[in-house]
Amino acid sequence: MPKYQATLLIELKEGILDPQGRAVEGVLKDLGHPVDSVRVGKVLEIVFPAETLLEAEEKARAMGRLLANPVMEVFTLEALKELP
Amino acid sequence: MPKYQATLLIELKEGILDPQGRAVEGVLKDLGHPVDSVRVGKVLEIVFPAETLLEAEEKARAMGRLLANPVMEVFTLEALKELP
Amino acid sequence: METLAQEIGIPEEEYREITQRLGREPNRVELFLFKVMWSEHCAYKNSRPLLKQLPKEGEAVLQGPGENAGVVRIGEGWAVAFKIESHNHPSAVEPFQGAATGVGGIIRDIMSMGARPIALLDSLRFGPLGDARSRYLLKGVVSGIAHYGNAIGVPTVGGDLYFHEGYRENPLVNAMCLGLLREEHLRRSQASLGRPIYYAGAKTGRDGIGGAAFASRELSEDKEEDRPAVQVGDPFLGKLLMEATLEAIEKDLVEGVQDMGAAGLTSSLSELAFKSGLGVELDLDRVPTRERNMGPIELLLSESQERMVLVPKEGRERELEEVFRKWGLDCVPVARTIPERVFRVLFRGEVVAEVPTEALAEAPTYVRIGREDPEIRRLREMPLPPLAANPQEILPQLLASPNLASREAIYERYDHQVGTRTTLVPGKGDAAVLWVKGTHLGIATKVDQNPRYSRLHPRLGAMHALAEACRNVSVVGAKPLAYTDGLNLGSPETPEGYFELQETLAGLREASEALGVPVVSGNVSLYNESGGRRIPPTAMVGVVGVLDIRRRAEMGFRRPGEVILLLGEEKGELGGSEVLYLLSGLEAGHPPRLDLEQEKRVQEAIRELIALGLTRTAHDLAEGGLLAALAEMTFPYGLGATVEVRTRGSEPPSGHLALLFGEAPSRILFTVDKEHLKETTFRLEEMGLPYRVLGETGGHTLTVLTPDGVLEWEVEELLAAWKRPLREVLDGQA
Amino acid sequence: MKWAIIRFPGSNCDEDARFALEKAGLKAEYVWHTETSLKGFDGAFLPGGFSYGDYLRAGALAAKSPVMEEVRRFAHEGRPVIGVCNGFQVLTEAGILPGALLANLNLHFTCKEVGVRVERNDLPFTRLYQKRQVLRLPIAHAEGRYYADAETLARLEGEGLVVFRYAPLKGETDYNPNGSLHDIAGITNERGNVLGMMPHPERAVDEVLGGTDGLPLFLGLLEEVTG
Ligand SMILES: Nc1ncnc2c1ncn2[C@@H]1O[C@H](COP(=O)(O)OP(=O)(O)O)[C@@H](O)[C@H]1O
Ligand SMILES: [Mg+2]
Repeated sequence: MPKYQATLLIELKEGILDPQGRAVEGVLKDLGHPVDSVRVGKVLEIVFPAETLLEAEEKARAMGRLLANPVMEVFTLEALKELP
Repeated sequence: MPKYQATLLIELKEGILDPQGRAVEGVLKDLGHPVDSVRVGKVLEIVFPAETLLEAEEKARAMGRLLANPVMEVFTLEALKELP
Repeated sequence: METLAQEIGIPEEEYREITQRLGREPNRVELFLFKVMWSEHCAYKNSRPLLKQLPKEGEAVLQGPGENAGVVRIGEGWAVAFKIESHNHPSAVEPFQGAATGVGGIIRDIMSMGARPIALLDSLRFGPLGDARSRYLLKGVVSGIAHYGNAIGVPTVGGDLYFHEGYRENPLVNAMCLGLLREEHLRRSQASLGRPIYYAGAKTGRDGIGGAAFASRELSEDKEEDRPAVQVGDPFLGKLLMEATLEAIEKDLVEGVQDMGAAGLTSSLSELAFKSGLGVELDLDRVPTRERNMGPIELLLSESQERMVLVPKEGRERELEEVFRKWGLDCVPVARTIPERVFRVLFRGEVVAEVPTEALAEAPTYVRIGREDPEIRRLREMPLPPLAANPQEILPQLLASPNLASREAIYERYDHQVGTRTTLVPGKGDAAVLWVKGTHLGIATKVDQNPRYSRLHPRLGAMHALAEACRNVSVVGAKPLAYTDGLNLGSPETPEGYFELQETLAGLREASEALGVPVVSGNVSLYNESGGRRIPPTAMVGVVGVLDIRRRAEMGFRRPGEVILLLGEEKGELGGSEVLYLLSGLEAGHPPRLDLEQEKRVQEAIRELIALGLTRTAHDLAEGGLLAALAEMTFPYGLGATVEVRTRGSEPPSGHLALLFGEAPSRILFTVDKEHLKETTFRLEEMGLPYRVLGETGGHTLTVLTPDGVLEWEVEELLAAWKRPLREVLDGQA
Repeated sequence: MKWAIIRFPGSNCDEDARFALEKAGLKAEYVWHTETSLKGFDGAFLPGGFSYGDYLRAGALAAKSPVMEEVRRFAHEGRPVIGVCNGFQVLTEAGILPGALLANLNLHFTCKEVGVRVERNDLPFTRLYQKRQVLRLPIAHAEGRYYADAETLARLEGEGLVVFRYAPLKGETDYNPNGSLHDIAGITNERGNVLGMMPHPERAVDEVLGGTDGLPLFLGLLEEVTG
């Protein structure tokens, strides 16, 4: 079966406090990088088998739903490619 | 000054053991998603001012160099866009 | 307005009461103020009349209930502030953040008293361990506690944990914190007239709006979208806020301190004003925010974490601002005390609410009629089935039952040593002991409660909770000084729920009086139920005691050849016991009787033996009875023992099991050197207390001689059985 | 000999470090991370804790503090520098010591007593220990898995820069608590004046705290006066 690699981003919902982002923001500013905001999330690179690109996309989204915590996170399927 | 949003991915170098990725892999398999591998990294969404797209890219890369630890990580500037 | 009141769940008669107290209809903002301030969580509407009966006085008490935490003197000018707090509902919605913010909240309560937080304990209740959701909640909660406590640098030194069917949909997550202070640094939530009130710490966002009101409602069937925004804890900011606040107190810059907990600015400011006999004028435009376009209700009700209010001493305002600036925190005046006793709120230059502080603070209280649930009575009075099983097989199984199994997999995730004060770490003693550096003073603490006893007999269960927590503190050698109680129960609006609340408090009062240990702080969390079932009435009791650290006991056998004694009656009961549950799946029967006078004397006796240096090893008998307690004493150092037990003549097999595994209070195992045996028994006889020499320490096995033959286990084998269950769950993936 | 205890926002073993240094008879003062001079100090101690909440990576943000330039100068000048736990993480993140500390293999914070073997006792930090002596020391960290590329590891081993290694206390095989390569618990630099270690010697300096195996490390610093 062909292999696909999905890049899933899992990020905090808007309005949910991101202490990690705030700390990074503070340090960037101290180091002379004036930034307006920083949000920190997770990126997952998942390699898995699927028959078609369509099936791969479905699977990737299903995994995103499983791995993101619906109470505070949202996921985006950032990229999906067939591996050689 | 125009605002830009950069999406920076910070991931473990290849070959470095990623126990978090393994754990996620285990969870996915238990839940009926046969996957070959999972790697977990961080994604940072940074909003900052810059005069031009070129300057924005330079700044984003500078921040990436500052925030990733070259001993075990690599960063990619995944996306960069001007905000309206 | 009346329809709005209905929509947000204010009962009709309370709405009428509000209009009457105001002499007019409330406006929209005011209605929400009442909504949160008159919630059960903030107002103790059902529990206040009952809480009044608890003894609150004692020689050691510096501050009783009513402040952010209770405070007791421990000697040499030192005092301990402590309190327990629940975070059940947020933990059910999001276990990690719910538990983390619970820890942050209780730490700020302790700081508000001018004390440096030095220890945390967690009291946790979940549904059966076999249930996937219980495991998910357990793991999330433990990670959340570790996340916050470890990072802020307050060691988590103890706790207790039970799994019970009754918590399946409604876990309990209570956190207790202890703080150390010099008596002269004691601060209260107070301000004098005309003082500015500063807001310090994190900026305000839309998190947890309505949380206080929400925490007190039955878990609703709402869709996820309707849930209030999850509050996220930031231990990093919490640490900065803690250091800045303590520095300000140390430098004598503030006259009053108050944390912002449930109901945020509304509750902290209106209560501060009420306690000071004053009013307060709050200017919402000065509140630091992190989100745009927040309206007055959102600003007033937000439960964003890591915020405090401080009242500077006259002329010290600049210095206060300077301290917070150094720690990189916002610290701005947002309000001012005023002579009119009202809570006045300005938004964009206009008065959007003006309510008498008393009207807000003194919610109506309810006294109801309670009635015992006949099903509970049936279970309690039910004759127990005859039990027959091989004790040789029972012990390892019992040790591996989730309620007895080793908690190591949990406390290993908590930094239990940061601060270099922890002298008795988890797993080494029945209570944790903290050292007051520079002195010989030690502070012992433990939280305890048994849901089976409390479910079957709420009054007796509450008595047991206090007795056991005190006993745990006594067996390390400390004198219990006072306690904090976390009352977690079902809805008081049903006669059965109200009955349990009444009985729980009656039990606490009785035990409190008899043992001479007053309550100094506590927390009430009602409406803990789901799908109409009440949780078992759960009064988590956290006791604090004091000792000379040169004279303290641990629970593990350390030297071979020491004599093992049992202090107390040689008996055990099966009602409500773990062994009954293990063998029959039943939670039934009458929980063990408790003679409080005897309990007190047994505790005094063990403290005396420890103080005299006669024993350094002691452990109380709890769930699993005599054999479980003996096994637990072999674990810390891997040293075995041989004992002989007596069965009385022709007992039925159940009687035999009751002796070995049955439960009863007022019993303590301890060891003495052979040369001290005589003096020890002499003293016990002088005190007129029952005791018996059971055997001796030594070897790699636990060996029990019974009239029916010899029982023997390798210590290693029991240890493995005991450690496995929680290790598997916490270290595994599913 | 006067020690600077560097306080980053979020440090939480600063008082414990002071307690241990003073117990050994050394003078110690706190220095806030924004300071740009360590004048008047003989040694720098980077304590444990969660600087900047350990956000992004443990020690990553603190490594960029102004005071770190001075710590680097100390390291170059041969003055003693000690980083314990988070302090070790800060030193590697700042590139003052090689390698990195990654998430424990068990993926969670672990607080317990472990065995730590002394690999060399010709350093000021270890002079009062026996070579190959196994100490009983507490650990308390979530990111303590020592990692370095093969070349660096070979250099560390070749030059004998590994100071402490996890070791069994009583024959157990799972003695390495975090998956550190080569069981590394602590390392030094070429000059031997910078020590980074994950275990907490400052938590084991008094019988009341359950052990004293950490005390000789501090006592050993007493006679070592440099600079
Ligand atoms: N939830 C918890 N968190 C941290 N430590 C805990 C927790 N539950 C129990 N412990 C610790 O485990 C040990 C045994 O606790 P427990 O079983 O409640 O003792 P007891 O025999 O007094 O009932 C004690 O050191 C206690 O503080
Ligand atoms: Mg107990």
